[in-house]
Amino acid sequence: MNKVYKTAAEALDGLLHDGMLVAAGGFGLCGIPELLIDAIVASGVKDLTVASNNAGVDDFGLGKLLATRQIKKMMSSYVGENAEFMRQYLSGELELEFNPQGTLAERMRAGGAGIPGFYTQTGVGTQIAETKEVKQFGGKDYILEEGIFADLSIVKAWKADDTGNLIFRKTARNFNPPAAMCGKVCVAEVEEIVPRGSIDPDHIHLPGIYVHRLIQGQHEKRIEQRTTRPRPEGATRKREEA
Amino acid sequence: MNKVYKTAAEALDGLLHDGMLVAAGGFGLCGIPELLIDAIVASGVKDLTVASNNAGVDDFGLGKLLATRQIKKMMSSYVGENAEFMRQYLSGELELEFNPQGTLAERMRAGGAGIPGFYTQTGVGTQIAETKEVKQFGGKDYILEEGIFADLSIVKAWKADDTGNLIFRKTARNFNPPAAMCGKVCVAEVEEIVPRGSIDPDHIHLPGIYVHRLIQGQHEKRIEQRTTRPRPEGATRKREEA
Amino acid sequence: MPWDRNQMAARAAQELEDGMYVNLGIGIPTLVANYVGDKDITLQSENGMLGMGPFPYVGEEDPDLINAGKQTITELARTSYFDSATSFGMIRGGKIAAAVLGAMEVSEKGDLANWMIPGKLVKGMGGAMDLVAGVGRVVVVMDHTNKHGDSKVLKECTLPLTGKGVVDRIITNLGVLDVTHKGLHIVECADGVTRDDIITATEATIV
Amino acid sequence: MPWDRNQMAARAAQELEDGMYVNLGIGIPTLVANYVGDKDITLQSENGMLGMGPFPYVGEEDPDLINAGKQTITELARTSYFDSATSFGMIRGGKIAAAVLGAMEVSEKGDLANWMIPGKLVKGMGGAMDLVAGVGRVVVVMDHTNKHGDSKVLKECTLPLTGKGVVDRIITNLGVLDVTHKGLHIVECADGVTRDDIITATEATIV
Repeated sequence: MNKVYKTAAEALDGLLHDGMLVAAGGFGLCGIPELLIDAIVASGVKDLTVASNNAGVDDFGLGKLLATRQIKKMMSSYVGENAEFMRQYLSGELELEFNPQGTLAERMRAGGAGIPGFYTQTGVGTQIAETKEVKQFGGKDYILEEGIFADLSIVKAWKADDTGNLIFRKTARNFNPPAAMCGKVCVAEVEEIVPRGSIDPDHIHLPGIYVHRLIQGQHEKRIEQRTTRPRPEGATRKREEA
Repeated sequence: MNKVYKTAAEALDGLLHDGMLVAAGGFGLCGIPELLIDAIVASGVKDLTVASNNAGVDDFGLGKLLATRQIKKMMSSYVGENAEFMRQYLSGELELEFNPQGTLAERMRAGGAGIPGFYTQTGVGTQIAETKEVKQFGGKDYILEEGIFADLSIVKAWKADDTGNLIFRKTARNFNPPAAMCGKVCVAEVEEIVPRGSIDPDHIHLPGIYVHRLIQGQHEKRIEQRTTRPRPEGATRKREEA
Repeated sequence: MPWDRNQMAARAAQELEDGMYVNLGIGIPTLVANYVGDKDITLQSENGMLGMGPFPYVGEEDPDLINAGKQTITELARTSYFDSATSFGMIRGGKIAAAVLGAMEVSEKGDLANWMIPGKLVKGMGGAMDLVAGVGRVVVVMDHTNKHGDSKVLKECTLPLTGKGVVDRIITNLGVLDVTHKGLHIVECADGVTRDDIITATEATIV
Repeated sequence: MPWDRNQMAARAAQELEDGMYVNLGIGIPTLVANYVGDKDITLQSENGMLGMGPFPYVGEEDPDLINAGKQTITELARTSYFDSATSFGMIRGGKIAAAVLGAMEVSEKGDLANWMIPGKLVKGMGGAMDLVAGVGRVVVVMDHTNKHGDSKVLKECTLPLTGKGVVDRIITNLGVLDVTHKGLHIVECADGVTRDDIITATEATIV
C-alpha cells in the first residue's frame, strides 16, 4: 500500500476524464487543494462538474479552472468573489446549481456514507425546493436532497501520515472531510507527510481509508480578506477569552 | 454559563420524567455513562425508552435499569450479553426495537443534525424493512429510516473543559457523539474536567454546544472480555505495526 | 432620531442571553459582537468554528483561521473546530439558539429574502437558508426602507425567498417589530420615532 | 479431508489483497487475521477503529480499547479512532473492501441469515446488516452442514435474513463456492473432497 506520490500530476495520473464530477474541499481560499487544482488545469481535462462551496477568485483556486473554461457546471453555495464566474454564468456559458451551504456539506457526507437521499427543512418554501420531493414529518414539510457521489475528491489537509490519516488545522478543515468522503477516489495534498505512528490516533480528523493518494507540497495559502486590529502596547497573547 | 455540576443526581435534576426517550452512549460496557445510569436508577423514573446500542450486562450499565424494570422499551442492535433482558423480552415484559448498528448510529446523528429521515440500503429485503417506506435511487431499493430525537442524552467522555468541549479516548468514543447530538438536553460524565484553553481546539471531538451539563467522577470501566496474549521475553512495546 | 448601524447592533445585542450559542451574519449583525457586554455568548462561524474571537493583531493573521465572511480572525480559550457537515448539523439541528441576519426584504408572515436579486445579484445563499431553517430564533437587522425610500417590511416579499415564515423579530433603524400570526407587532420605537412613523414607513400590516 | 477452522480461515485470507481495508466477523473470521502473511491489510473494528492490533500482553488491557466482540485489543501505528456514525458511514459508503462473516444459512441467491433464530436466539444483528449491505465484497465462512448434518447452503434461507443477495463467496469446510446469477459455482474443493461430496452436502443448486 503506497499512497504517497511525488507530484500532483502523478497523483492524478489515470484519474481524470472529460465530463467527470469532482468534489473539492475548501471554504473561500481557506483549505483549498491548490496544487491539485493547478494540476487539473495543466491536464486539460474538460466539461467538469465541480461540487465546491465556492469557486475561488479570478486568478486563484477554482477560478483558474473557470478561466480555462474547463468547468461546465458548478454546485456551490456562494460564488460572490469571482467576476469571471459571474460573467460566464450570466451569459449562459456555465451551469450553476446553487445549494444551501449546509445542504451541500450534508449531500457530500451522505454520498460518502452510502445515503442516497435525506430530508431537510432547509430551503422549504424557496426556489431551492421547486423541483424537489416534499414529505411531512411530524406535520412539517421537508424536502428530499440527494447524496453526492463524486468520481474524484480533491482535498487539502495540514498533515498526513503515510497511510493517509489526515489532520486539518483550524478553519481550514471546513468542507475537506465531507468532500473526501464522497469521492470514489480521493487525492489529498498536505503540508507535511509524517511517518505512521507520529499522530495520536485520537487526533486524526479523517481516517486514511478515505484517502487513496497523497502528496506533500508548498502552499501559497492566500488570504482573501486580511482584517486586523491595532496591537495594544505590550499585548502578546494570541489566544484570549472573550 | 455554568455547565459543571457536583453529582450525577444534581446534573439530572429537573430533566427526568416518566415515559421519556433517553439516548445513551457506549458500546458494550466501553464508554458507557455509568454514573448517570446509576443516578437514573436512584431517581425511580420509569417507563423509559432507551436508545442504546447494547443493554449492558445483568449487574452493570443499562442492565441495572432493566433489573429495576424502569425501561419499557429498548432501541438497540445487540443485546446478547444480558440474560435478564432476554427473559423480559421473551416474556413480553419489555419492548425491543432492533436497529442495525449503523442505522442506529445514523438515526442518532440525523436527529442531532435536524434530519428527520434518510434512505439506506441496510436491511433491505429483511424483516427490518417490513414496515418501512421503500424508495428507488439509481434503480436500487433503499428504505426510509427516521432520525431519533431524544428528550435526554447521557454520555461518557474522557475529558471535558468547563465549557463542555469533550474528548474521548480510543474506542470509548463509539456511540457517544451521535447520542449526545440527538438529545434536547445532553448530560456528560467525564474522568477529568480541565480549564477552558487546556485542550487544543483541533483535538476536540465534540463541541460544547452539544453538552448542557457536566460532571466529573470515578469510573469503574469494567472490562467485558479480558483477552490477552503471553508477553514474549523482553517485549515492552505497546504500539506496534502489523 | 432613527438608530444608526451601531445603535441597531446594540439593540440586537439585547436579544442575546447568557450562555447562548449565536450566529451573526455579515454587515450590521457582525457589529452585534461589540455590544454583548458581560454576557457569556459563544459565536459560531459556520465554516467550522465555535468561539470566534476578534480580528488578529497586525502580523498575526493566519490563513487557516477565517470567519464565514472570509476575514482573518482569532480563537478563544473555548474554541473548537469542526468540519462543514458537523457545523451545519448543529445549525439544522437547532443547537444554535439565535441568528442575527441582514435582509433585503421581510414580510409580515416572517418570510425573509436576503440572497438574490434575479438577473442582477447572483452570489448565492451561502449558509443563510440553513440558518433560518434551523436556529432557534431569527432576528433580522436592516434599514426600514431602501435607498429609494421604499419599505423593506412588506406584505409579501418580491425577491426570491431565503426562508418562509422564519423571522421572529425585525430590528430596523426605526424600531423593533415582532412577527405574530396576525401581523407585525411594534415592540419598541427608536428614540424620537413614533408608532405612526413606523406605520408610515411600513408596507406590511401592523397590528 | 474437510478443512478445519484454521484451514478455512487460511483459505479466506487468500481473498484479501494488499492495501485492503477489511472487516472480520466474530468466530472463524477472526482467525483470518492470523493468515494474512505479508499482505498489508488494515482491519476495521466497527465500534470505531481502523488498524486493529492483536490482544494486549497480560496487564496491558485497556477498558477503553476493545473490538466489536468486546475483547480487549491493541492499536497499531496506522490506527485511527472515530465514532459509530462515522464508522458505519465508511461501511455503508462502500469504503470497506471486504467483510468475512460467519453464517447460519446462505442461499444460492446470496441471501444470508446469521442473526436470529425466532423464539430462541434474539441477540440482535449488531453491525451485520450494515456490513453486508455496504462493503465491497462479502465472503462467508462456515461449516457446510449443521450439527444435525443438514445443509446450511440452501435454495432459500429458512431463518430471518441479514441481507438479500449480498454474499459473493462461500468458504466452507468442504470448499469454496461462488454465488452466480445461475446458482452456486464450485471454485475449489478441500483436499480429498470431491465435487460430488459438495453437491451431496448442498441443498442449493450447483451449476
